[in-house]
Amino acid sequence: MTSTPDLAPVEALRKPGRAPRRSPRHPYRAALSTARARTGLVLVGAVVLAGLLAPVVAGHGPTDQSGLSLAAVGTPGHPLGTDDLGRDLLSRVLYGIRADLGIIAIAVPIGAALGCLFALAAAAHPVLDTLVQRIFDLILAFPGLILALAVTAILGPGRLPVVLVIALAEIPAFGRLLRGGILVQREREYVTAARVGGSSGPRVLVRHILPNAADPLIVQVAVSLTVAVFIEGAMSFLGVGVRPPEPTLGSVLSQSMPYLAQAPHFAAGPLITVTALVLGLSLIAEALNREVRR
Amino acid sequence: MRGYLLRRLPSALLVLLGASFLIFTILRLVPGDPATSLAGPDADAATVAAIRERLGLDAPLLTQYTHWIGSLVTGDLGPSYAIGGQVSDLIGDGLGATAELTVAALLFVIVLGTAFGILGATSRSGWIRSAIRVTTTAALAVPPFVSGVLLVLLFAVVLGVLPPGGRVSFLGAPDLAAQYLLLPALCLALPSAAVLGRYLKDGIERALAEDYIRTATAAGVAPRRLLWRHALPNALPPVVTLLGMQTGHLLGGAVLVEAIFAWPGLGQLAEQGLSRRDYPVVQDLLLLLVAVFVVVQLLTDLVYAWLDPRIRWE
Amino acid sequence: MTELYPSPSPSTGLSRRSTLLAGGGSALLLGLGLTGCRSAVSESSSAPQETDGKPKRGGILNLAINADFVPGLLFAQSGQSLQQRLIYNTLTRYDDDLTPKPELATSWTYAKDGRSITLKLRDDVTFHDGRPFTADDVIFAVKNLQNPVRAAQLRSTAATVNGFEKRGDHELVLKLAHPVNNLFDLFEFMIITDEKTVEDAVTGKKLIGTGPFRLKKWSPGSGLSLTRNDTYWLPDRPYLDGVELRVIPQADALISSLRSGQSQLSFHVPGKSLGVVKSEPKLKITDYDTGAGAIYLGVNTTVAPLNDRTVRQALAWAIDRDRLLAQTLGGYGLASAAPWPRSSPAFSEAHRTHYTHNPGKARELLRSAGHSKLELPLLHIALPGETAIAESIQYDLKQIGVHTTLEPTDGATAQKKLISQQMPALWSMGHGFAQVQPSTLAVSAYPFNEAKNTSKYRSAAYTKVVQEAWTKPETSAAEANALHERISGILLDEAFIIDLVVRGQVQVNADRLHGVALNKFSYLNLDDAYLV
Amino acid sequence: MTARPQVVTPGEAAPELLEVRNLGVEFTAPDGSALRAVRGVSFTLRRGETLAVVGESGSGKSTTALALTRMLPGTGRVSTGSVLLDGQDLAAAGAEELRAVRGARIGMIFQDPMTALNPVLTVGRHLDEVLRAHGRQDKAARRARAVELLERVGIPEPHRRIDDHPHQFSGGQRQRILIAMALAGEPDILLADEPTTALDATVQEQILTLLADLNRETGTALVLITHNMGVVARSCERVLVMYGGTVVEDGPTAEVLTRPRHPYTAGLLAAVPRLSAPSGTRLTGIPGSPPDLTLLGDGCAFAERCTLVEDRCRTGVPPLVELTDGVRAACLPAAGRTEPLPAPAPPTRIDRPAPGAPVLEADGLRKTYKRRGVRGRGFTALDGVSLTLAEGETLGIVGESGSGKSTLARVLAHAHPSDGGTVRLRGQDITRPSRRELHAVRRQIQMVFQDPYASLNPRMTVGQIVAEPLIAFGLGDRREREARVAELLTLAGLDPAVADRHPRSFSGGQRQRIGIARALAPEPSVLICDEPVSALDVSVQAQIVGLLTDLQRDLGLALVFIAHDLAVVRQVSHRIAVMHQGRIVESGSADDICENPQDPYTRALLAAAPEPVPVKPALRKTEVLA
Repeated sequence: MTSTPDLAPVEALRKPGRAPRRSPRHPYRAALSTARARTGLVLVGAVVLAGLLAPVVAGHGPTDQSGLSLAAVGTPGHPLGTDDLGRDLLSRVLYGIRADLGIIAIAVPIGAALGCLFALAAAAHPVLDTLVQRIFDLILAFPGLILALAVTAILGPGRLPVVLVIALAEIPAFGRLLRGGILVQREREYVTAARVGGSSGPRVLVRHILPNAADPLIVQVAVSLTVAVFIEGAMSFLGVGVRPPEPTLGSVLSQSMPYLAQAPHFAAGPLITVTALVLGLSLIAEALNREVRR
Repeated sequence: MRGYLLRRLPSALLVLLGASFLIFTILRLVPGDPATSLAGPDADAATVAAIRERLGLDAPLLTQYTHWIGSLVTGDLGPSYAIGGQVSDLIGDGLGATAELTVAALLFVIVLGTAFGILGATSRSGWIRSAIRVTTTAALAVPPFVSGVLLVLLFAVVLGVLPPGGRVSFLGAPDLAAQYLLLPALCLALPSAAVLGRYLKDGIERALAEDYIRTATAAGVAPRRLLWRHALPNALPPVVTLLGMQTGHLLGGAVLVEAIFAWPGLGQLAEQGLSRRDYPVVQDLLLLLVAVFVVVQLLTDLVYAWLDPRIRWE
Repeated sequence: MTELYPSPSPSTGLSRRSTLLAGGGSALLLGLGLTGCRSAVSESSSAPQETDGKPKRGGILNLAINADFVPGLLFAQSGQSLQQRLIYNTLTRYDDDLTPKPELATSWTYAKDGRSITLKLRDDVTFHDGRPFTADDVIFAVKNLQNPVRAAQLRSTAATVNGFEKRGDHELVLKLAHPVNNLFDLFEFMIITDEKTVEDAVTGKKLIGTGPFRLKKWSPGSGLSLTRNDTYWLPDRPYLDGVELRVIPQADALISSLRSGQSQLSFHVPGKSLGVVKSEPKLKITDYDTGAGAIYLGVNTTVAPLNDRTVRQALAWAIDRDRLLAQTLGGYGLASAAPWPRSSPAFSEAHRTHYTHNPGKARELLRSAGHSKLELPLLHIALPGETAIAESIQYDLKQIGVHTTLEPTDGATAQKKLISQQMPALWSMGHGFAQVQPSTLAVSAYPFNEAKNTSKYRSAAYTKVVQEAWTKPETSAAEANALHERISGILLDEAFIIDLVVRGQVQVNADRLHGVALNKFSYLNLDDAYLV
Repeated sequence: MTARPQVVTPGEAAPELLEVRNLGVEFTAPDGSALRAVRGVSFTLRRGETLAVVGESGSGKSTTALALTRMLPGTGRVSTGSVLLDGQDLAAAGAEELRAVRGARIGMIFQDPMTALNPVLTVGRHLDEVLRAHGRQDKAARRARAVELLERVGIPEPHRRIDDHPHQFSGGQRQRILIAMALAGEPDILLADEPTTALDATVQEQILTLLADLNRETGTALVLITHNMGVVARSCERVLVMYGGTVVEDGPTAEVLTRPRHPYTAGLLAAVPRLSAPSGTRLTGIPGSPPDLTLLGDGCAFAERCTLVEDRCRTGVPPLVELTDGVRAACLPAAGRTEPLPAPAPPTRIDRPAPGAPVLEADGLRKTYKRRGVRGRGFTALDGVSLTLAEGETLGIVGESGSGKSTLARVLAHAHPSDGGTVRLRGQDITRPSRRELHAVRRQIQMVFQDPYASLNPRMTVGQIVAEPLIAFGLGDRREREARVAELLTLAGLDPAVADRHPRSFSGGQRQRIGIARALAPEPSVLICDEPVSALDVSVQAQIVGLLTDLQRDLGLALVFIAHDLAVVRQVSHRIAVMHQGRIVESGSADDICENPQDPYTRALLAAAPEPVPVKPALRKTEVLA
């Protein structure tokens, strides 16, 4: 006997928790199709695209210097003007995006992966759990920028220390989230059901627990990207960023600081870019967050 | 409560031990050594060697480590290598300044965050809500080192109503001290305040959807009280945890903000110490920061339990 | 978080909320600071009210410095020697064309052979602790500098003093092992300290001198605060009631502090920021063209192909010194291929323009040396200003096919590499000691030291001429100049140190501050300074 | 507070206290379409009257209740009609007026006492809030009153407990506290929405008694919203039957329960298991499941599932018309008919094979959960439980929450290890199996879970869920599995086509079918059902129970059927074991246990079980006094 599904007992409409949810077949499509998320995607997309197209769009090399320093916006050949060494700001910003994307694309995944490994270890055994917890505490407690200074002094300047510091910062963020998720999910009845259904321990973890525990991570990714941009910027500001003269959003921004009053356009480009990026990411994060919240 | 603290003590010590080892190793890995930077430009090898010996840098690392831990245990931190003065004095002064800054920032975080959160969650006027959205987003989107420079430019240089940097002790002239404190604290607080606001907003919205709110409404409790006395207390505990985390961020962020506002705190001290390879100062200071963080975590847990009566019983 | 533990029964929601309120309240209290009675801005600098331009007693001068006083380097020239002449005095003081003027020494007479000098000393000078100043203090000062631990750059000069002859308390004869022509550099350099407290001095506990200001408090890391020495030997001096040296490491913060009038004087505004300062009406910029030093491109002559002089010369031709000066130094300084400032006896326009910006010639030289493209590291200190300079150099070198990789390095590490001669192929930095007797540069400034320098450049000729110049009695100016010619010749020809811009201390001060002076070793002299 | 309209002393033939006219409620569904949850509901309530509103999930009963004081959640709004309280139209009243009414004139009690109280506020504060909301200024007086109220609703030592937090009270006590809150404003109407659903039978009994007392003593009118016919019979004079957001029948309880006019009412009554019915009686459920409000057409909401459906039923919503004996029904056929409805198919016996040899034997099982924390000492869930289960046999296990019955289920299914005792499967000891043995055991013993919402992985499709055990036990290749899944779904009474949908899009009953299909996948010989129907509507419950018994017959399964509802258990079980505080206090053949129970606890359970047979008013009184 077949019967039509009853979608909405009215009581269900009362609490978001029990509300008829989107079909989780495409768990995040719903989230990403909201107006909020669309705006975010457009913003982020635009920035990323600009970065990828840097070589095409930018008229000049990011390190080509010229006599005219601090040229204003709209100077022929320099739509965004030039910096103190007469370098074209448009191309510096574009290549800056490129550089940042490069760093983030490596650092965040690494950090996330390590964090998740720790989380799995923590979930495996209570002793490991305490240990991992303390490790997270340690990382969190360590003043990141001091660490950045030290690490750079040790490894020498360049992408590596930046990547390292960012990755390190991400570890506890992801680790704690996943750990929490696993601890919650594995108490759920469907997990018991799976075990009784004969599924092996690893299979239960991979097939049942992780997919559900991973939800908050998706949000965290968006957040982490933001954090990454900031760390990169702060490090450049402290003079331990990516090796000059290669531009990054952070380095261009910090180079512009002395001229903030004299030549505001210097700071405008990178600042707007960073803002757009962060705004976009946080919009996406929010949208996802509303969706995955249980 | 004491029992709980006792239970947490070992792991806290574990963290500190790990930290001490980490700090020591990192510092020794950093190239350049105190002697050369102390010997100054144009010093010859003999001079450097003499200084190395005076500082006991020629001893094997393990000895240096144990010696350091010893100094911590006895509480006599000894003199600084390069910066000058006793380490305890240096850190004492720095701690005072940083504590001032962090606490002030924390207050801003709490006040602004609460305002953002509550208004964002409950305000009927869409205008206010979107205004808050914009503010929080901006606070999150503008890197502290930019917002800092902007604040200085606006309030100190253009308007000239606040000092651009530096610090006056609160003991001497609280009113002046407050003015010196305002900008750095604000700059430090903004991002965290935004984060807090968003969390609180979510928390309140979730709490307002709960059954017990319906119960209270059905009993005729006024909306205002619903928010303040029924929903808010439930939204707080997770926010407290977040606040604990943020305190860590604040301490970390101090490095940057203190640089921008010439605030003579631990961040500045750390940067100086590191750049001049003043091992004792940097070691003790970093360890102190870690310790502070650990303590804050403990406090957070206590407050959490205090706010949420269930914790005790589950 | 969800741990369970016994605890006192939870207090009522009221107390919970009251804590919230408390939080808000105290934050508001903080905010009250704004509306508070006094304004920190106006408080930050006090000054006598009369404004008729005449020198006036009173007022505290706030001096912004980017690095704190380092007691260990009290007797050396360090990045930050401003306080030396505030707390201490020296025997003599150069005027702008390097003629010594009396300070604690009222007069002096050289022996014919230039192997001894007789000094007459002031008899009305007392140390801050009230003890009168005598010849013994000078003897101690010299001996003190001979002690290697003091890391004094002019130790070599001090070391030539091998005998003292006291004639009463205020006359003294110094005997020299051999003639030196930079003795007055030593007298300009050597601060007169109290012997008993010297050990406290090098740890910063006690700084006792005869200078116009006495140390009130040194708070390591944040600066010195000095008060007027009411028993100063100069009558009615100083005008100022005190000086506050404030450490503001971050350049932007330092500039803000000047622009907002919080501090009235600084010598540490990075070149690239001078443009901003120029646009500020209330601030004045003074360029001491008797500069303390120069910005140079160092070359490690043991790294192939830089062991080939032709290649080094190519580099020297490659760099656009004028652009560097304009874009990274705010136009303050003197584009020059030679280390000498205009005030130096060794200065000559020909040397200054020995190398100009000529990429074509540079490429040619490279080709002649058999190179079309080079890959070299270029070390620089990771500070905004230094980085900009390095970036500029890098670009110019790229134009002649020398591709460099920048190696931003923190100060300490760079210092170590400099001293231990571990510099990579190229590095860009600043050097000092070109502003006094040219020979001092060659015997004291590390990069130029004939015995051992970072470039690892050795040459009998160089050593010979330097020694000759140094030990030439001061009396014979003509021969000295001839020797200077040869030194410059070697420096320019060998190009192991490629000078780019000779740059004095650039002083930025509020227009209400007058009468600031700086000696040749960047000791700040505020004897005649006053605020209006 | 607004001045009350003139108070009418009860007794005198007065205007209705509450008059609801043509009430309609709409929600805006996520996709923006309007969702008519309640349509044209009208009823009246006199002072001191007790009215039951009965219906299944989706019937709109709770929404109606909330709509009265305009407490509709989210997008809900009153779209039509009026709610007259002493002539004041609440549907049109302003926020402040409503606030004055809430708690002061209409008190509400909600279903889940676990979530309905604010975890961070003390009980005292809860009551204090209500009292001050209705203008009691003096704090001391408020506290005194609070203690008084707690006393009244039967909280022991109110003086001491008043400063405790909700989590320190049992479910029943929390419900009492909620009642105290509702009473605090001395309302004229007490609106109780499923006040006892979350509670054990014995506790439910007490709460109902309390409500009845209050109604009698304070003359507060009681509106009791419930899905439980037993409760209706037990405590209300009049009953309002709702379905699909409309009132389908309305009249004196006695009349409606004995001579239902509306086919739905009839079906509902038939579906309710009777404690009196002997073991092995097949429950007659109503085919299909409660309606999807978004899909409701113009016609009678019940038409889909109705046996007497006629064409005209589908064209227009039938009006609620007065029939005999003060009963009103909204059914066109019923309106025309004079003779009573044809009684639904009489209860049929299930033809089931006699139990065979024992498959599963448990002896002296023990399980204690160590509770981290203050009291350190663990909580004993199983305290020496022994049982045997034969092939083709159904062993019913009854007990109230905390009796350890769910733990027993998990231990038998090896979801949790036992701390002591032995479990034997066909004679071989499987108490602590090796990994391989465990795998084998699991093929034999499968489990159906209580909560069809929590026990299905939201991330997997139905097909994947059912296929999971097949994969785990390596049964068949991909194609074979697909075939098998389809087969299983059909077996569980689902359309195989649903295999690629996700659990969220199914109703409770259907999810339970999915769960059963999954359990059957490895062809087990023992099926352990932990409260498989307690989360389901009566009509659906009957279907699932039917399904299980059929499966047993066809597959020769041995069933462990765990439930708190004795009536259901008796119907499906050969034997019953009664659990209390981790022990089996009594066990025997289903009928014996129910006909002549030995253990006092069993008796208590039986006494507490509400039967959907009307009780004489007089009798009700005495019962109340008892």
